[in-house]
Amino acid sequence: MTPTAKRMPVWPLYLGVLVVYPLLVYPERALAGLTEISVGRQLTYIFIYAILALGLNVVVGYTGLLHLGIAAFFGIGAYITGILTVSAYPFQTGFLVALVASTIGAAVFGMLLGAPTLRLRGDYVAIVTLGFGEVTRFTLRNLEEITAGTRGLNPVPPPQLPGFVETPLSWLGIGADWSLDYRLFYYLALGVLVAVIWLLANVERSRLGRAWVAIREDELAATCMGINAARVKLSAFAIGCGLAGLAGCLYATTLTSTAGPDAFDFNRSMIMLCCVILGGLGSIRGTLLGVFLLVGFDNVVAPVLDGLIQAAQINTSGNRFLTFSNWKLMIFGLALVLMVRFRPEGLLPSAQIEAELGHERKSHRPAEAPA
Amino acid sequence: MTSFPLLVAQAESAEFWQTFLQYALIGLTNGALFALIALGYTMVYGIIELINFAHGEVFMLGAFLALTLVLHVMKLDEATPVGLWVGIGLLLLIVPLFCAVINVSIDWLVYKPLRQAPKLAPLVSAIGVSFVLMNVGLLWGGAADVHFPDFVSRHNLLGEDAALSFTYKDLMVVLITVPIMIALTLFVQTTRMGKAMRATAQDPVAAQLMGIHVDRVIGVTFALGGALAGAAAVIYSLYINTVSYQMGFTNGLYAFTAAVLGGIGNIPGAVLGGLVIGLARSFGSGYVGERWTSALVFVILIAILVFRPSGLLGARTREKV
Amino acid sequence: MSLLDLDKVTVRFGGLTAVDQLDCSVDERQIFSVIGPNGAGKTTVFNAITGIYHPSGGSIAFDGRPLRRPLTWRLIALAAVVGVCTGVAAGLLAIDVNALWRATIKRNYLGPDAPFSYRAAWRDAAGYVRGDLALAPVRGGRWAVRTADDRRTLGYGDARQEAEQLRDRQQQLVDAAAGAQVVAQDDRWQLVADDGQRVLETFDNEADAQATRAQYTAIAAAPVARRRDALIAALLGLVIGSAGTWAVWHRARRSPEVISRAGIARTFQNIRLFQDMTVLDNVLTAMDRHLSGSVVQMALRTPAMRRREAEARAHAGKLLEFVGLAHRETALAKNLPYGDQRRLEIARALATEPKLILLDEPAAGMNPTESSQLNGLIERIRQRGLTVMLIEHHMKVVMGISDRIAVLDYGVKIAEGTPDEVRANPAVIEAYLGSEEVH
Amino acid sequence: MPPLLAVEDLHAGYGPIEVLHGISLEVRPGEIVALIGANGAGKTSTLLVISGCLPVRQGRIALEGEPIERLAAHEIVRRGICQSPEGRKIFPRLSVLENLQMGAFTRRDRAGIQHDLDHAFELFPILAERRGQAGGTLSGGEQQMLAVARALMGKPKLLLLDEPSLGLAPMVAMKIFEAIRKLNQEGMSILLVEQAARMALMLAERGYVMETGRITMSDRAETLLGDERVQDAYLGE
Repeated sequence: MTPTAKRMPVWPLYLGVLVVYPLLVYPERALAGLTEISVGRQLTYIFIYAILALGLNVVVGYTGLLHLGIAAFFGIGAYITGILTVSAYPFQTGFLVALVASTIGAAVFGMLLGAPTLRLRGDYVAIVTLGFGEVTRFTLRNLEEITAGTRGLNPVPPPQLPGFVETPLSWLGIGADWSLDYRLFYYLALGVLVAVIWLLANVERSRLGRAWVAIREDELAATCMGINAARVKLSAFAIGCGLAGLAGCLYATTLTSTAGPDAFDFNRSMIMLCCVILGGLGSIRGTLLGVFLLVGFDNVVAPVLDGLIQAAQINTSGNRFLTFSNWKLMIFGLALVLMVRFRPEGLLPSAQIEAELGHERKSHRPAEAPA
Repeated sequence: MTSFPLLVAQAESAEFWQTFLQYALIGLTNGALFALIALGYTMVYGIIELINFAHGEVFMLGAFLALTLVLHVMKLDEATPVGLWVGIGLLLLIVPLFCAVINVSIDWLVYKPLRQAPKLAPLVSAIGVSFVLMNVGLLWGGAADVHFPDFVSRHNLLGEDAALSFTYKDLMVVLITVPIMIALTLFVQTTRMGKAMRATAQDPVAAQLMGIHVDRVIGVTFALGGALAGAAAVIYSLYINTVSYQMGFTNGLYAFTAAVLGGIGNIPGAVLGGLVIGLARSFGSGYVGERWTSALVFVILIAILVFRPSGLLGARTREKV
Repeated sequence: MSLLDLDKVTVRFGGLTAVDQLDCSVDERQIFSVIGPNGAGKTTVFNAITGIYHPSGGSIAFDGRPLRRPLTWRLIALAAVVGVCTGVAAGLLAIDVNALWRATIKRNYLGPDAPFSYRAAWRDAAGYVRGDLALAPVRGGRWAVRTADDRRTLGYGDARQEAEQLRDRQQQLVDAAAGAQVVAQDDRWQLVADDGQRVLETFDNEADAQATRAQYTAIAAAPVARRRDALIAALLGLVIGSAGTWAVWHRARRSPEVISRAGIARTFQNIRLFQDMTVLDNVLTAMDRHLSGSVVQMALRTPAMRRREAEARAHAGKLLEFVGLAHRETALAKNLPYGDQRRLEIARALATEPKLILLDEPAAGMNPTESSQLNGLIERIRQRGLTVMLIEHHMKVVMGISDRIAVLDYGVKIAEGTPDEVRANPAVIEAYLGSEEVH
Repeated sequence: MPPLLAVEDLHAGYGPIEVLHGISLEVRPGEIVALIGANGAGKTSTLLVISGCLPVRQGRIALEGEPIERLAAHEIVRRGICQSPEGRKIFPRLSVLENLQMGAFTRRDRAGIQHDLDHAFELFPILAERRGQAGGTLSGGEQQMLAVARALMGKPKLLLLDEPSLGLAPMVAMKIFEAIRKLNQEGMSILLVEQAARMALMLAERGYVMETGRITMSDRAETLLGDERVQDAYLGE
């Protein structure tokens, strides 16, 4: 075995960079010449998508249930937040209540979806979750009076800061006005993300985390060991979808709008699935890396390249072949295909597997040996 | 007094049955289309247990090829009826061939190296391929819906003022899909290759031991599935008259649902599932509301799967321990 | 006394009978072996005992009672809750939740400055279901009188009070329209309520009067139809939801998990470890039901939780030591040699703290040294107070340690007894070496 | 005369686990060879490797002197090795007739196929009665007969039989063994894998005993039948 345990952990370094980054003025300015995109602002969204992907990872990565409709729960979270906070409705509960309600609401919907899929084979779970995702999207669009149809609910108000938080922030030069300074959302999302990672890492090492993986590895053997597969799967659905709802709440708050129902379509689910698979199923670090690569590519690199193409005046006629965004799906698709072909375990497979294998390639599971 | 409600009921029922029949007719026509696409899903699943997510996209590319052929190569128009029908006949040859070639190439390039891999791997690859093809469609036809020339008349065959409507378009769908399904059934039931396909689906190892070239059989299955999707693409374009790069996803989803509903891997099941989905959609839009049809379809799917986890005609599998 | 009783257990697959009318009883602290040629149905017996297959006939009792998930009040409550939830959801959709929202929330909420009365919202919700006419604010500070579903506007009032009067008048019309009659009176036509006294409205011509009557009748009928649809949808939802819950439960009634919790553990013929988990985690997973703690405790990793985990680890370590795998705790299960994997399966089965352990060919794939060690292991398992049921082909293992042996051949028990009895039984020899008379 | 089938130092396995550690055996034209051994010894794997369903890791397999270890399964059938696999593996939703036709998949001679079909029905008259019935609805013994008949339809030079008596009542097993003897008398070479060791050895001319992936004994069948160690392996005496 490699002496991984003795190596200094590197995550504090990454976290430190992410904490310090918004306090430095220079990087954003340097980029400002190249593009209109604020990397800091986009990082906020990346943190939010990371929470979403971690939720998906619970269902797909740990438990091995192919969930193709995670975006629906992201949407449910966003819309619950919207309904509870926008000024067009009388509730206006404020951020914290909305956060809790979105998480619990999405978790409840997750269990409702999970229940009928309990006894289904893998592929059937895929179609049912996919169908549920689409139904949610249509429902959000159809309940026009409640969800404002395709327009989405807005404006979602920013959270209220308690005074004792506001003071140190102003010392750091961060204004307390959410609409002017992205950094408040940035730290909010980062904080929630770190908390989620910590909680998930704890669950992963607990009884429940082991039961999830056991179900993935061999459901029949797991039930023969007294694991209640139904309850374990439902808990995975509840926690995964709940995290998606939490991410949805942050998303709506950061965007100050729930966006339209089409922001929560199949493509969003698939991109999240790509992140999890690219990074390594069942691995928190892998999922984070996947999100940074793919969402970063989608939200930062692609628009920057499009901007550059425009700036260079290559594509003055609006030719669709010369717009970089029009090639995005192709790149995602190829990444998936090549990944599965040449590195099926993902970029950062779960720590356990890596520790065990060193850098050896993971071989396929043996076919069932005949008796 | 007693006769009054009865009278009302009868008056209502004449009208009721008329609309009911109309919806049923629309449902069956649409269902036949879904069934055609669903067959591709089900055949591939039956033989290698893979949900070929890219199937819907193959269908979409077929529609774009049909559009390009009609607009830029054959330059068909309604002014020359003979040319038009010959052209459509040609479309029904070229497009299925094209789709078959795409489908087989996908199998060879992407799925074949993954035959021994865990089950999730080919499925994820299929999703990736579907993205790539969707992007090809986007670059080919652009992001907006494109109009497909309306060649087939909407003239009602039952007379212009008949209560029921069955148009030339509906007739076309029936005239093309029904023979295709019969031909497919005959092929699978009676020919050497068809039997080899069924044998491979039932037990691939035993099929190998019989000297069946399993990879070739899989190739033929993909080709057939692709060809069916191509035929469906032509009919769909002529019937619906709108083509877009996203049509593969939505129709593929319905078709796939149909395949699962009927019991995936089961050929009659796919046809049955297609018809059920078609009917559910048309009755749904008639009696519940257009907006809720998709939701209704999936609610039906979930309800059926809860009570029959392997679909309507699917066999219950026994776990090997 | 007997721990496990099989009574005429039959398992059929399609047309094939894999196990036929098997009677068998295993006493406590016994080592009971099941032998027989390949395909005799031995593993099928194990699968029937552990709930993987459902016997087509006969019964299996453990500790004197049949192993089944009991029908508890919790299940009935769950089915009811799920049924009510689906019913309410279906009913809401059928009654048009969109319009209901508009009627209750939007109509009563005039902006951040005006207070929102939940009581008014509740009243309006009930009014919507009843189909009462409602007031809705419109532009310019005016009020519109509308039907409950907002499909139709019946009039406007400049001030709220005026609008309320209008609404009340219209409501009377709606309520009385169905029974009302058009009566000619002095060149004019009156709409008279069914009591024949009250004049509801007066018109200049008959057509208007009839049209108004029809219109108001329709307005009155709409909510009735909607309520009926909603009721049907809700009942359907209730039935589907609770029946679905029932169906899911019913299918899982004799699931392996229930059997395991009752105290029967097993290993598998084709090793079924959790391949990508470590050896230690494999054992810990099987201890699942003996570890307590809520999700919140697990997520926060509370000190109590940590203590329990540490205890579990220590216990798992002891079990691994027991089977001789203590040094491989951190290895992945799939990287163990074949014999070790078999022993890990035994440790995992022991971790569920069973009374009865079923070992399905534990010596398969082991070399002679390993299989003789296995004898000792099985003996030590018995010394822990467990009962062992064993399928084995290695006759050295079987004959050396079994208290009783049952011989199966093509699904039928052809002999049972002590090793010596079985060995001397001509039927057994025939089943194993084949009959002498081939010619 | 070269042996019909020659297997030399064969290694194979599943995933990381090797189950055959260097098997060598041969079958000469016109003889029945029995391969016996306990469960999990690797008998079935050996047959699967010969038929090309399990890849060869190391070693050589030759049919009439020509190497076949790198050929795909369907090519091997074409060269004349047919197998009746363990657990029968008949096609459950094809009719009996179709199952038999599948056995003749590599052949194109209609007349020859028809002749062999008649012959198969002659050998197993019950199959003729059930020709239209789906394979999955047959009883265990009938399925086993179908599996053997199906393998014969390929007109093999070498027939591999994996546990033809598995799960069958002695009377039925007897019928199958009689059919095997008849086939051999007609000149077919047979490699027989069996658990019912005595039956197999009485039928065979030579036998091999396998234990955990290795051949531990090989001799004339009569000699093996009399050998104490063989009895040992079966009844622990």
